[in-house]
Amino acid sequence: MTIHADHSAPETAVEDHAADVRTKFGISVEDYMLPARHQIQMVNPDGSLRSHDEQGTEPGHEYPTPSDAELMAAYEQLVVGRRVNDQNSALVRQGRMAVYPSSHGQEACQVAAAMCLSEGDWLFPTYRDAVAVMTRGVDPVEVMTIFRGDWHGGYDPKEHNVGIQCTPLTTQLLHAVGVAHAAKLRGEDTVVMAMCGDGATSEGDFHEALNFAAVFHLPVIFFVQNNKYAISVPLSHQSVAPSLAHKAVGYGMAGERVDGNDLVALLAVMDRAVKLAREGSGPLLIEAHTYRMQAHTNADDATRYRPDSEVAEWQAKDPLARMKSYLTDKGLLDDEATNRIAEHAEAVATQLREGLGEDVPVQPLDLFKYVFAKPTPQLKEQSELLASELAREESAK
Amino acid sequence: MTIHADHSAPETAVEDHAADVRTKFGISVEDYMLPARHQIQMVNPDGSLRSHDEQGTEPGHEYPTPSDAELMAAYEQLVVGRRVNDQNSALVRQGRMAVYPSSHGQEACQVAAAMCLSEGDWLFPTYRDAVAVMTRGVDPVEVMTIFRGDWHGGYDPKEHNVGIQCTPLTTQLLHAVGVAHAAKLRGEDTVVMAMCGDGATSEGDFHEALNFAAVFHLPVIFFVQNNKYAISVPLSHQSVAPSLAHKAVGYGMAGERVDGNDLVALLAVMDRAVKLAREGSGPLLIEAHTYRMQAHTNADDATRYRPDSEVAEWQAKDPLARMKSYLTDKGLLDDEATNRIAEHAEAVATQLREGLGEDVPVQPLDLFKYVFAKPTPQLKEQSELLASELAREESAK
Amino acid sequence: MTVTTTANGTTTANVSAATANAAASAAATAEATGPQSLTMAKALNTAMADAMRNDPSVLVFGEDVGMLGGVFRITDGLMAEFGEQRCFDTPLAESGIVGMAVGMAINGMRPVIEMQFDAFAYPAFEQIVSHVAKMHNRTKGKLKMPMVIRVPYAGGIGGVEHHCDSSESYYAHTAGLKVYTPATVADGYRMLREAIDSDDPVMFMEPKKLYWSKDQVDLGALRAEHDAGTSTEGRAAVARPGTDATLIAYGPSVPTALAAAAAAAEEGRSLEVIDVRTLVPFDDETVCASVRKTGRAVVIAEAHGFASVSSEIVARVQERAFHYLAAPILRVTGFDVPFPSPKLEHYYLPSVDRILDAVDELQWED
Amino acid sequence: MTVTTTANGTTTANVSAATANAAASAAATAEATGPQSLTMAKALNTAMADAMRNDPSVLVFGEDVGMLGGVFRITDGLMAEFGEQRCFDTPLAESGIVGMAVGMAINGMRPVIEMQFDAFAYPAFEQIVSHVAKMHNRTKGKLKMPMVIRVPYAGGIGGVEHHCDSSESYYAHTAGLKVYTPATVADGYRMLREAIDSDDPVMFMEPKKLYWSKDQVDLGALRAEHDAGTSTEGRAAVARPGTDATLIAYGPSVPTALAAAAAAAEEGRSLEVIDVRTLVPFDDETVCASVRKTGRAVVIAEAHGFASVSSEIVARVQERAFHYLAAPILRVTGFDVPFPSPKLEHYYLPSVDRILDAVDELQWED
Ligand SMILES: Cc1ncc(C[n+]2csc(CCOP(=O)(O)OP(=O)(O)O)c2C)c(N)n1
Ligand SMILES: Cc1ncc(C[n+]2csc(CCOP(=O)(O)OP(=O)(O)O)c2C)c(N)n1
Ligand SMILES: [Mg+2]
Ligand SMILES: [Mg+2]
Repeated sequence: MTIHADHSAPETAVEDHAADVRTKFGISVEDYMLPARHQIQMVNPDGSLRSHDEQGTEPGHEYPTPSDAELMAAYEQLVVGRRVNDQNSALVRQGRMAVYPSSHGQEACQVAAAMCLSEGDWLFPTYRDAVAVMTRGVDPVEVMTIFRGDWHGGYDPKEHNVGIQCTPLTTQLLHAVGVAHAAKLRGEDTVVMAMCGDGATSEGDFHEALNFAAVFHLPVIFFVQNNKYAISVPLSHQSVAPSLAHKAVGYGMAGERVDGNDLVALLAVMDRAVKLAREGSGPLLIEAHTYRMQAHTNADDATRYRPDSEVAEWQAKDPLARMKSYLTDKGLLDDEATNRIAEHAEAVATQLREGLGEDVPVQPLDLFKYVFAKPTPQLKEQSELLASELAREESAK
Repeated sequence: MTIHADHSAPETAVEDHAADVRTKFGISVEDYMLPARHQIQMVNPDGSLRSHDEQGTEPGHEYPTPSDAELMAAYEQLVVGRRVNDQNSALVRQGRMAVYPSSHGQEACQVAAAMCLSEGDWLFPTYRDAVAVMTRGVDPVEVMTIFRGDWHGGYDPKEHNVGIQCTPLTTQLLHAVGVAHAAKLRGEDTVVMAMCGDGATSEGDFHEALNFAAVFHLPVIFFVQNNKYAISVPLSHQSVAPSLAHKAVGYGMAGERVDGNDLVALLAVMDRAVKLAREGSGPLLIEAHTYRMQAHTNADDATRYRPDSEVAEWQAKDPLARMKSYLTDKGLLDDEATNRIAEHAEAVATQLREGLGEDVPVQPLDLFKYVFAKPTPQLKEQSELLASELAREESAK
Repeated sequence: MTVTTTANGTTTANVSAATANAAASAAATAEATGPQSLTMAKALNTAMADAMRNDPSVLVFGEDVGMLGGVFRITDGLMAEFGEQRCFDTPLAESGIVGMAVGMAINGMRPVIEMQFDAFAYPAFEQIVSHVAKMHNRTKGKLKMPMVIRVPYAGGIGGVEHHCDSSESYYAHTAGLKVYTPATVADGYRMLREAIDSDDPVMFMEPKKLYWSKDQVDLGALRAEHDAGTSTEGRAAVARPGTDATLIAYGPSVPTALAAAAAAAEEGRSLEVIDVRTLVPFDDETVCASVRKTGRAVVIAEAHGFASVSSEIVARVQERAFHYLAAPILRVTGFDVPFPSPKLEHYYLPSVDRILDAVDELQWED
Repeated sequence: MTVTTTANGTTTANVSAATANAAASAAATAEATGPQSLTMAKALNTAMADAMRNDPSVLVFGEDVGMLGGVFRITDGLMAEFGEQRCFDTPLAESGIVGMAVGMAINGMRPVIEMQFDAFAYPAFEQIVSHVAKMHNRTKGKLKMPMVIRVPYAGGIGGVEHHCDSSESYYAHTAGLKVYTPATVADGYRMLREAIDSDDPVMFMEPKKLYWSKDQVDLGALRAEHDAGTSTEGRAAVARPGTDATLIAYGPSVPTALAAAAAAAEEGRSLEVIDVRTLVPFDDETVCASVRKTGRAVVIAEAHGFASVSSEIVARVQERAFHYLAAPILRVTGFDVPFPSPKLEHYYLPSVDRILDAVDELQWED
């Protein structure tokens, strides 16, 4: 475990030039921590590339450009992600799924969060991050099991190193910290991506997770999708800091802001973050500016608390349209690729419709099977009670 | 309720000059939040006054100088506070008190925290802040009741507007926020001083309290006595931020650092903070650098985790000696005043010895009396059970 | 100071319309006289509105309780009527909400706060157990805690994980908290008003599956009852009289117990149903009188049975009515497993059949 | 990477001496063979050291557990022997400690964490209830939670507020947690090793007033027992055999129950004392066998009685042994009031007299 920091207070203005000397990446510690004054944005909403000096980078905040292959692969996932979101919302309307918190509008964040990781890395998602989970390779139908209501989770977290989709806000950030810590103690170079929303940053566990990661100097990337609302509560009621990225400062961590609807910028920022974290520079906080285009879930009525005009404004910044123009202009995306990608997306949608369309019979006795690794006599007794009820019902038929 | 903040992300470097214009007190928002690069220190450990440009102040961080009368009154409380700390430690050794977490070495912080407040203001102390509570006017013997073990608290919080001495770390900061919020809703200009230690800043409630105070723009001063240890754990294991004052940034709040053993600087910084808060500039975070000269409590053995040499270093920065030389040099403190103050301190010590020397008989049935404002039949029944036990014991004598 | 406006300062049509509608509908209900069909949700909403009208120190806050009116709409219209100073959204932090409420109670307010769902009150557990429950006692009553913590709880609505916990036993076990849980629309109004009036902190457990249950209720009569000081604290209700055995239930299990009693009646067995109403304080008298009369009892609750309120009811009744008992007191409770997913909750929850099975086992042959 | 050095980089004499002493004393105990006089504190300490020696994935962390060896010195010497990678201090945040431990358990470690005192585990309540207890179930066993959460609990040491809570009922009521509480020095060793070996999360409740209780214990024999796979989970112990009535106790109340039985014996009454040992899972067989034999029972616990483990014991025993009971099962528990200040705890805690009074009330005349 590495604990960095020199807390001996600089006592006087005169004696203390040492404080100014504490640097990281050639800049002062405070400049390192403070986010760039602007969010990083590489592609305009209309798909045109911004000139380098308009991208918002500052000294100490330089980003590699994603390769063409990476961009194309990411675009494909973006299209699939959008299709999945809309397919799931339809399944909810048809009563095939109980609930679905859609990431419609946030797919660029979803894709980047998963794609920047290597195989041995871990992802800790929330309820809204189904697309990120899928992008990481988890079977789409298994991802949706939780929302169909068969069981509280449908995939094996160890198969693709993806934590459960977590509901109690920011509790999963600490799990991410623990996974990173365990890996570090074993000398593994695992990077952990820990996701949460803007509202969630107000919870105590957010604070504890960032602080633990910083004190133990762990390779955790805290990725906040600032979609402007926590259910009905706008960001201005959640925080009055200049940005959520500024929260990094209190932990001695660097914070960054990025356009969350600009997949190119996201990949650049996230790839760099993963590289830095893997090389041992400690945790990072990234705030992505995006927007929740739909209601919180199908159960929510967003017209109660936000104007249509605001939604329309963000419609114009859609991550898909932007990426499509950019790649087309760049000559990377032709009709053939477009069709191939559309087919892929449709195939996944079909998989979802078919997988979730089936009514898989539930196993009532599973209630008792997994509570403990080593079962208790009490649960055996209760299981037998239910079994005998079921047997009686069966024979009464 | 006032919720300030413009979270609309500055999107581009070119379009966005607005971000630079957001200012407070004539400086940029970030400069306002970031603590001065140095702690504020006005008097050297040897009692000599520092020149203005050595005091560590920076633009936006200018402080009024405390008046002579204020300095003398504060010094008197400092001497009393030290005497009380040492008297209590003696009472613990004699078995008259169960436990005492002494603030020996931190008395300047204790005195300043209480003295900067007006009558209608509130103070929310921790277990270590008995001297601050007394300085605010609470009867010393009542303050110590909790440590003698008669009851969980000995004073009426409403008499002097002082919360209970709180043990669960940083929970009281939220109570402070609530008191300030209630006052603000009624249009009262109450300022609330909320105290905690360096270790406590790691708790989730610290985060939630600062954020609530900032979002609701409440006149709360968060005063962290950074005495370098949380029981055995040094600050470097608690945080790797450049300072604890930097934690203010994440809440859009200003942070400050002050020499916690320099009563002059403390009064200057705290008086200004109270004035600003009362005028409506919102919450503030102040970190005072001080040192816990003794073990955590009498039950602790500090030699297990820190070197004597470190303690000796801080001995040389003692707040009393420093203030004494300063006031003497300034011609404010003469023998007469010194004697008068010593007598005052001795009188308080006597009051403590006498008050705590007596064995006040406890009232066992009080167990049931105050659980609820409106008692329950269950507690009545249980109270009767104990009463009959006591009666039988009595008659068996 | 405008929290109802958007970033650019304009209030938009659809948002203000929703707010206006909410206020209008609240006013309409409030003014109605005579019996009307009301949901538990509306009864709770009206109780808060009435309390806020009567006492300016009553405040309502929590997550999404302002503009949205709460995810269950229980606070619908309160911000519109009382302004954002008295009904408002907080940052998303439950310990913060409860801790701030403690400070407000210290400083003269009567906060009524909402925890969005049962399991989301857990981050506030320390504040609840170590302060809300103990402040009055440790200050010998110098500081009162007139606070209501509303908790939508229990299952039956096909909710996902963490949205269906029956957490009442944690609070009932904590000395210094009162725990209320209404099972009828009228009790929703009565008990919430009493909770708000109380100088003691009340964990107000709202059975979320009953939010949309309806009843004919006369608000005017309930208001008059309230103003006359009628109290339900520590008073269980005989929800259905009977002679052969007693079903002891509370909150979400009361309708299930009543359905079981109705079914049993068809088979010629007369079951008395007790609605406990307030878990703390507990009404030993009414409950034990019933069991002494019938000689048999089943306790019903959704929560896990182990170390729960239902255990307590069994323990105290067997202690107080032992020689009247013809059979052991049985329990029908949630199993000792995490609350299951929507498609499985049916197998977890106490059901009419399971209650009737338990009644059958009460050794009638002896 | 040195956390044992001071700011200026030099390790100081007194600090390193303390560390060296601790390591030496740990080693001395570990090597001793045959019966020796040992405290519960040392037994627990040795159990952790043995587990860490056997399995590199066992980690110990929490507040002050490193250099200081914990405020009760239960982790004394572990950092010295195993290094700061395997025994270390965390920032001061309990939710953080438990949440990080969840992640470590996911990623192959077996964390043994310390909550400094009972009431200071409350900030971690959400992590414990919503994750530690549920992770295995929600992932159908794909993620195991081999984690021990050590909680020094209960009173009897003249502690100030928040340092004496009996919080076991909160955990016992939570489906998915196992709850152990040793009452003897040998069980301290046995049960902690079993808890660390367990793939299930264990709330390990340590009666702090028994930390300095001593017993003759043969560590070699205990180690052999452990290696042979002997288990105490779900196995209550007959701490003292008897015939007239059963005292059912656990943790801190076991010595009190034994003292009561000794006093009763002098008056010619033979009381059997059962030490429950693991509250979850519960040993119905041993407990009910005893009550069936004696026909009378008193349950003893420090915790508030209401909705507690003691309620549960009464409820299940009356259900399973009803027709053997000559009298209602009584409880001697802490009152339903906040744990009192040091000078008053004597009146709160179950005492020999109060137990004997309860035994007297077991309707012997009938
Ligand atoms: C501890 C906790 N409190 C409350 C909730 C209820 N809840 C679910 S989502 C949500 C809003 C979260 O907003 P944000 O973090 O911005 O994420 P988003 O839904 O916008 O993706 C709330 C309040 C919860 N899940 N957990
Ligand atoms: C929630 C909580 N966890 C743990 C403790 C135990 N504890 C009491 S004081 C203390 C150290 C606090 O350190 P700091 O905040 O620096 O204050 P100081 O004692 O140095 O004044 C600890 C861990 C507690 N009181 N509350
Ligand atoms: Mg959001
Ligand atoms: Mg400290």
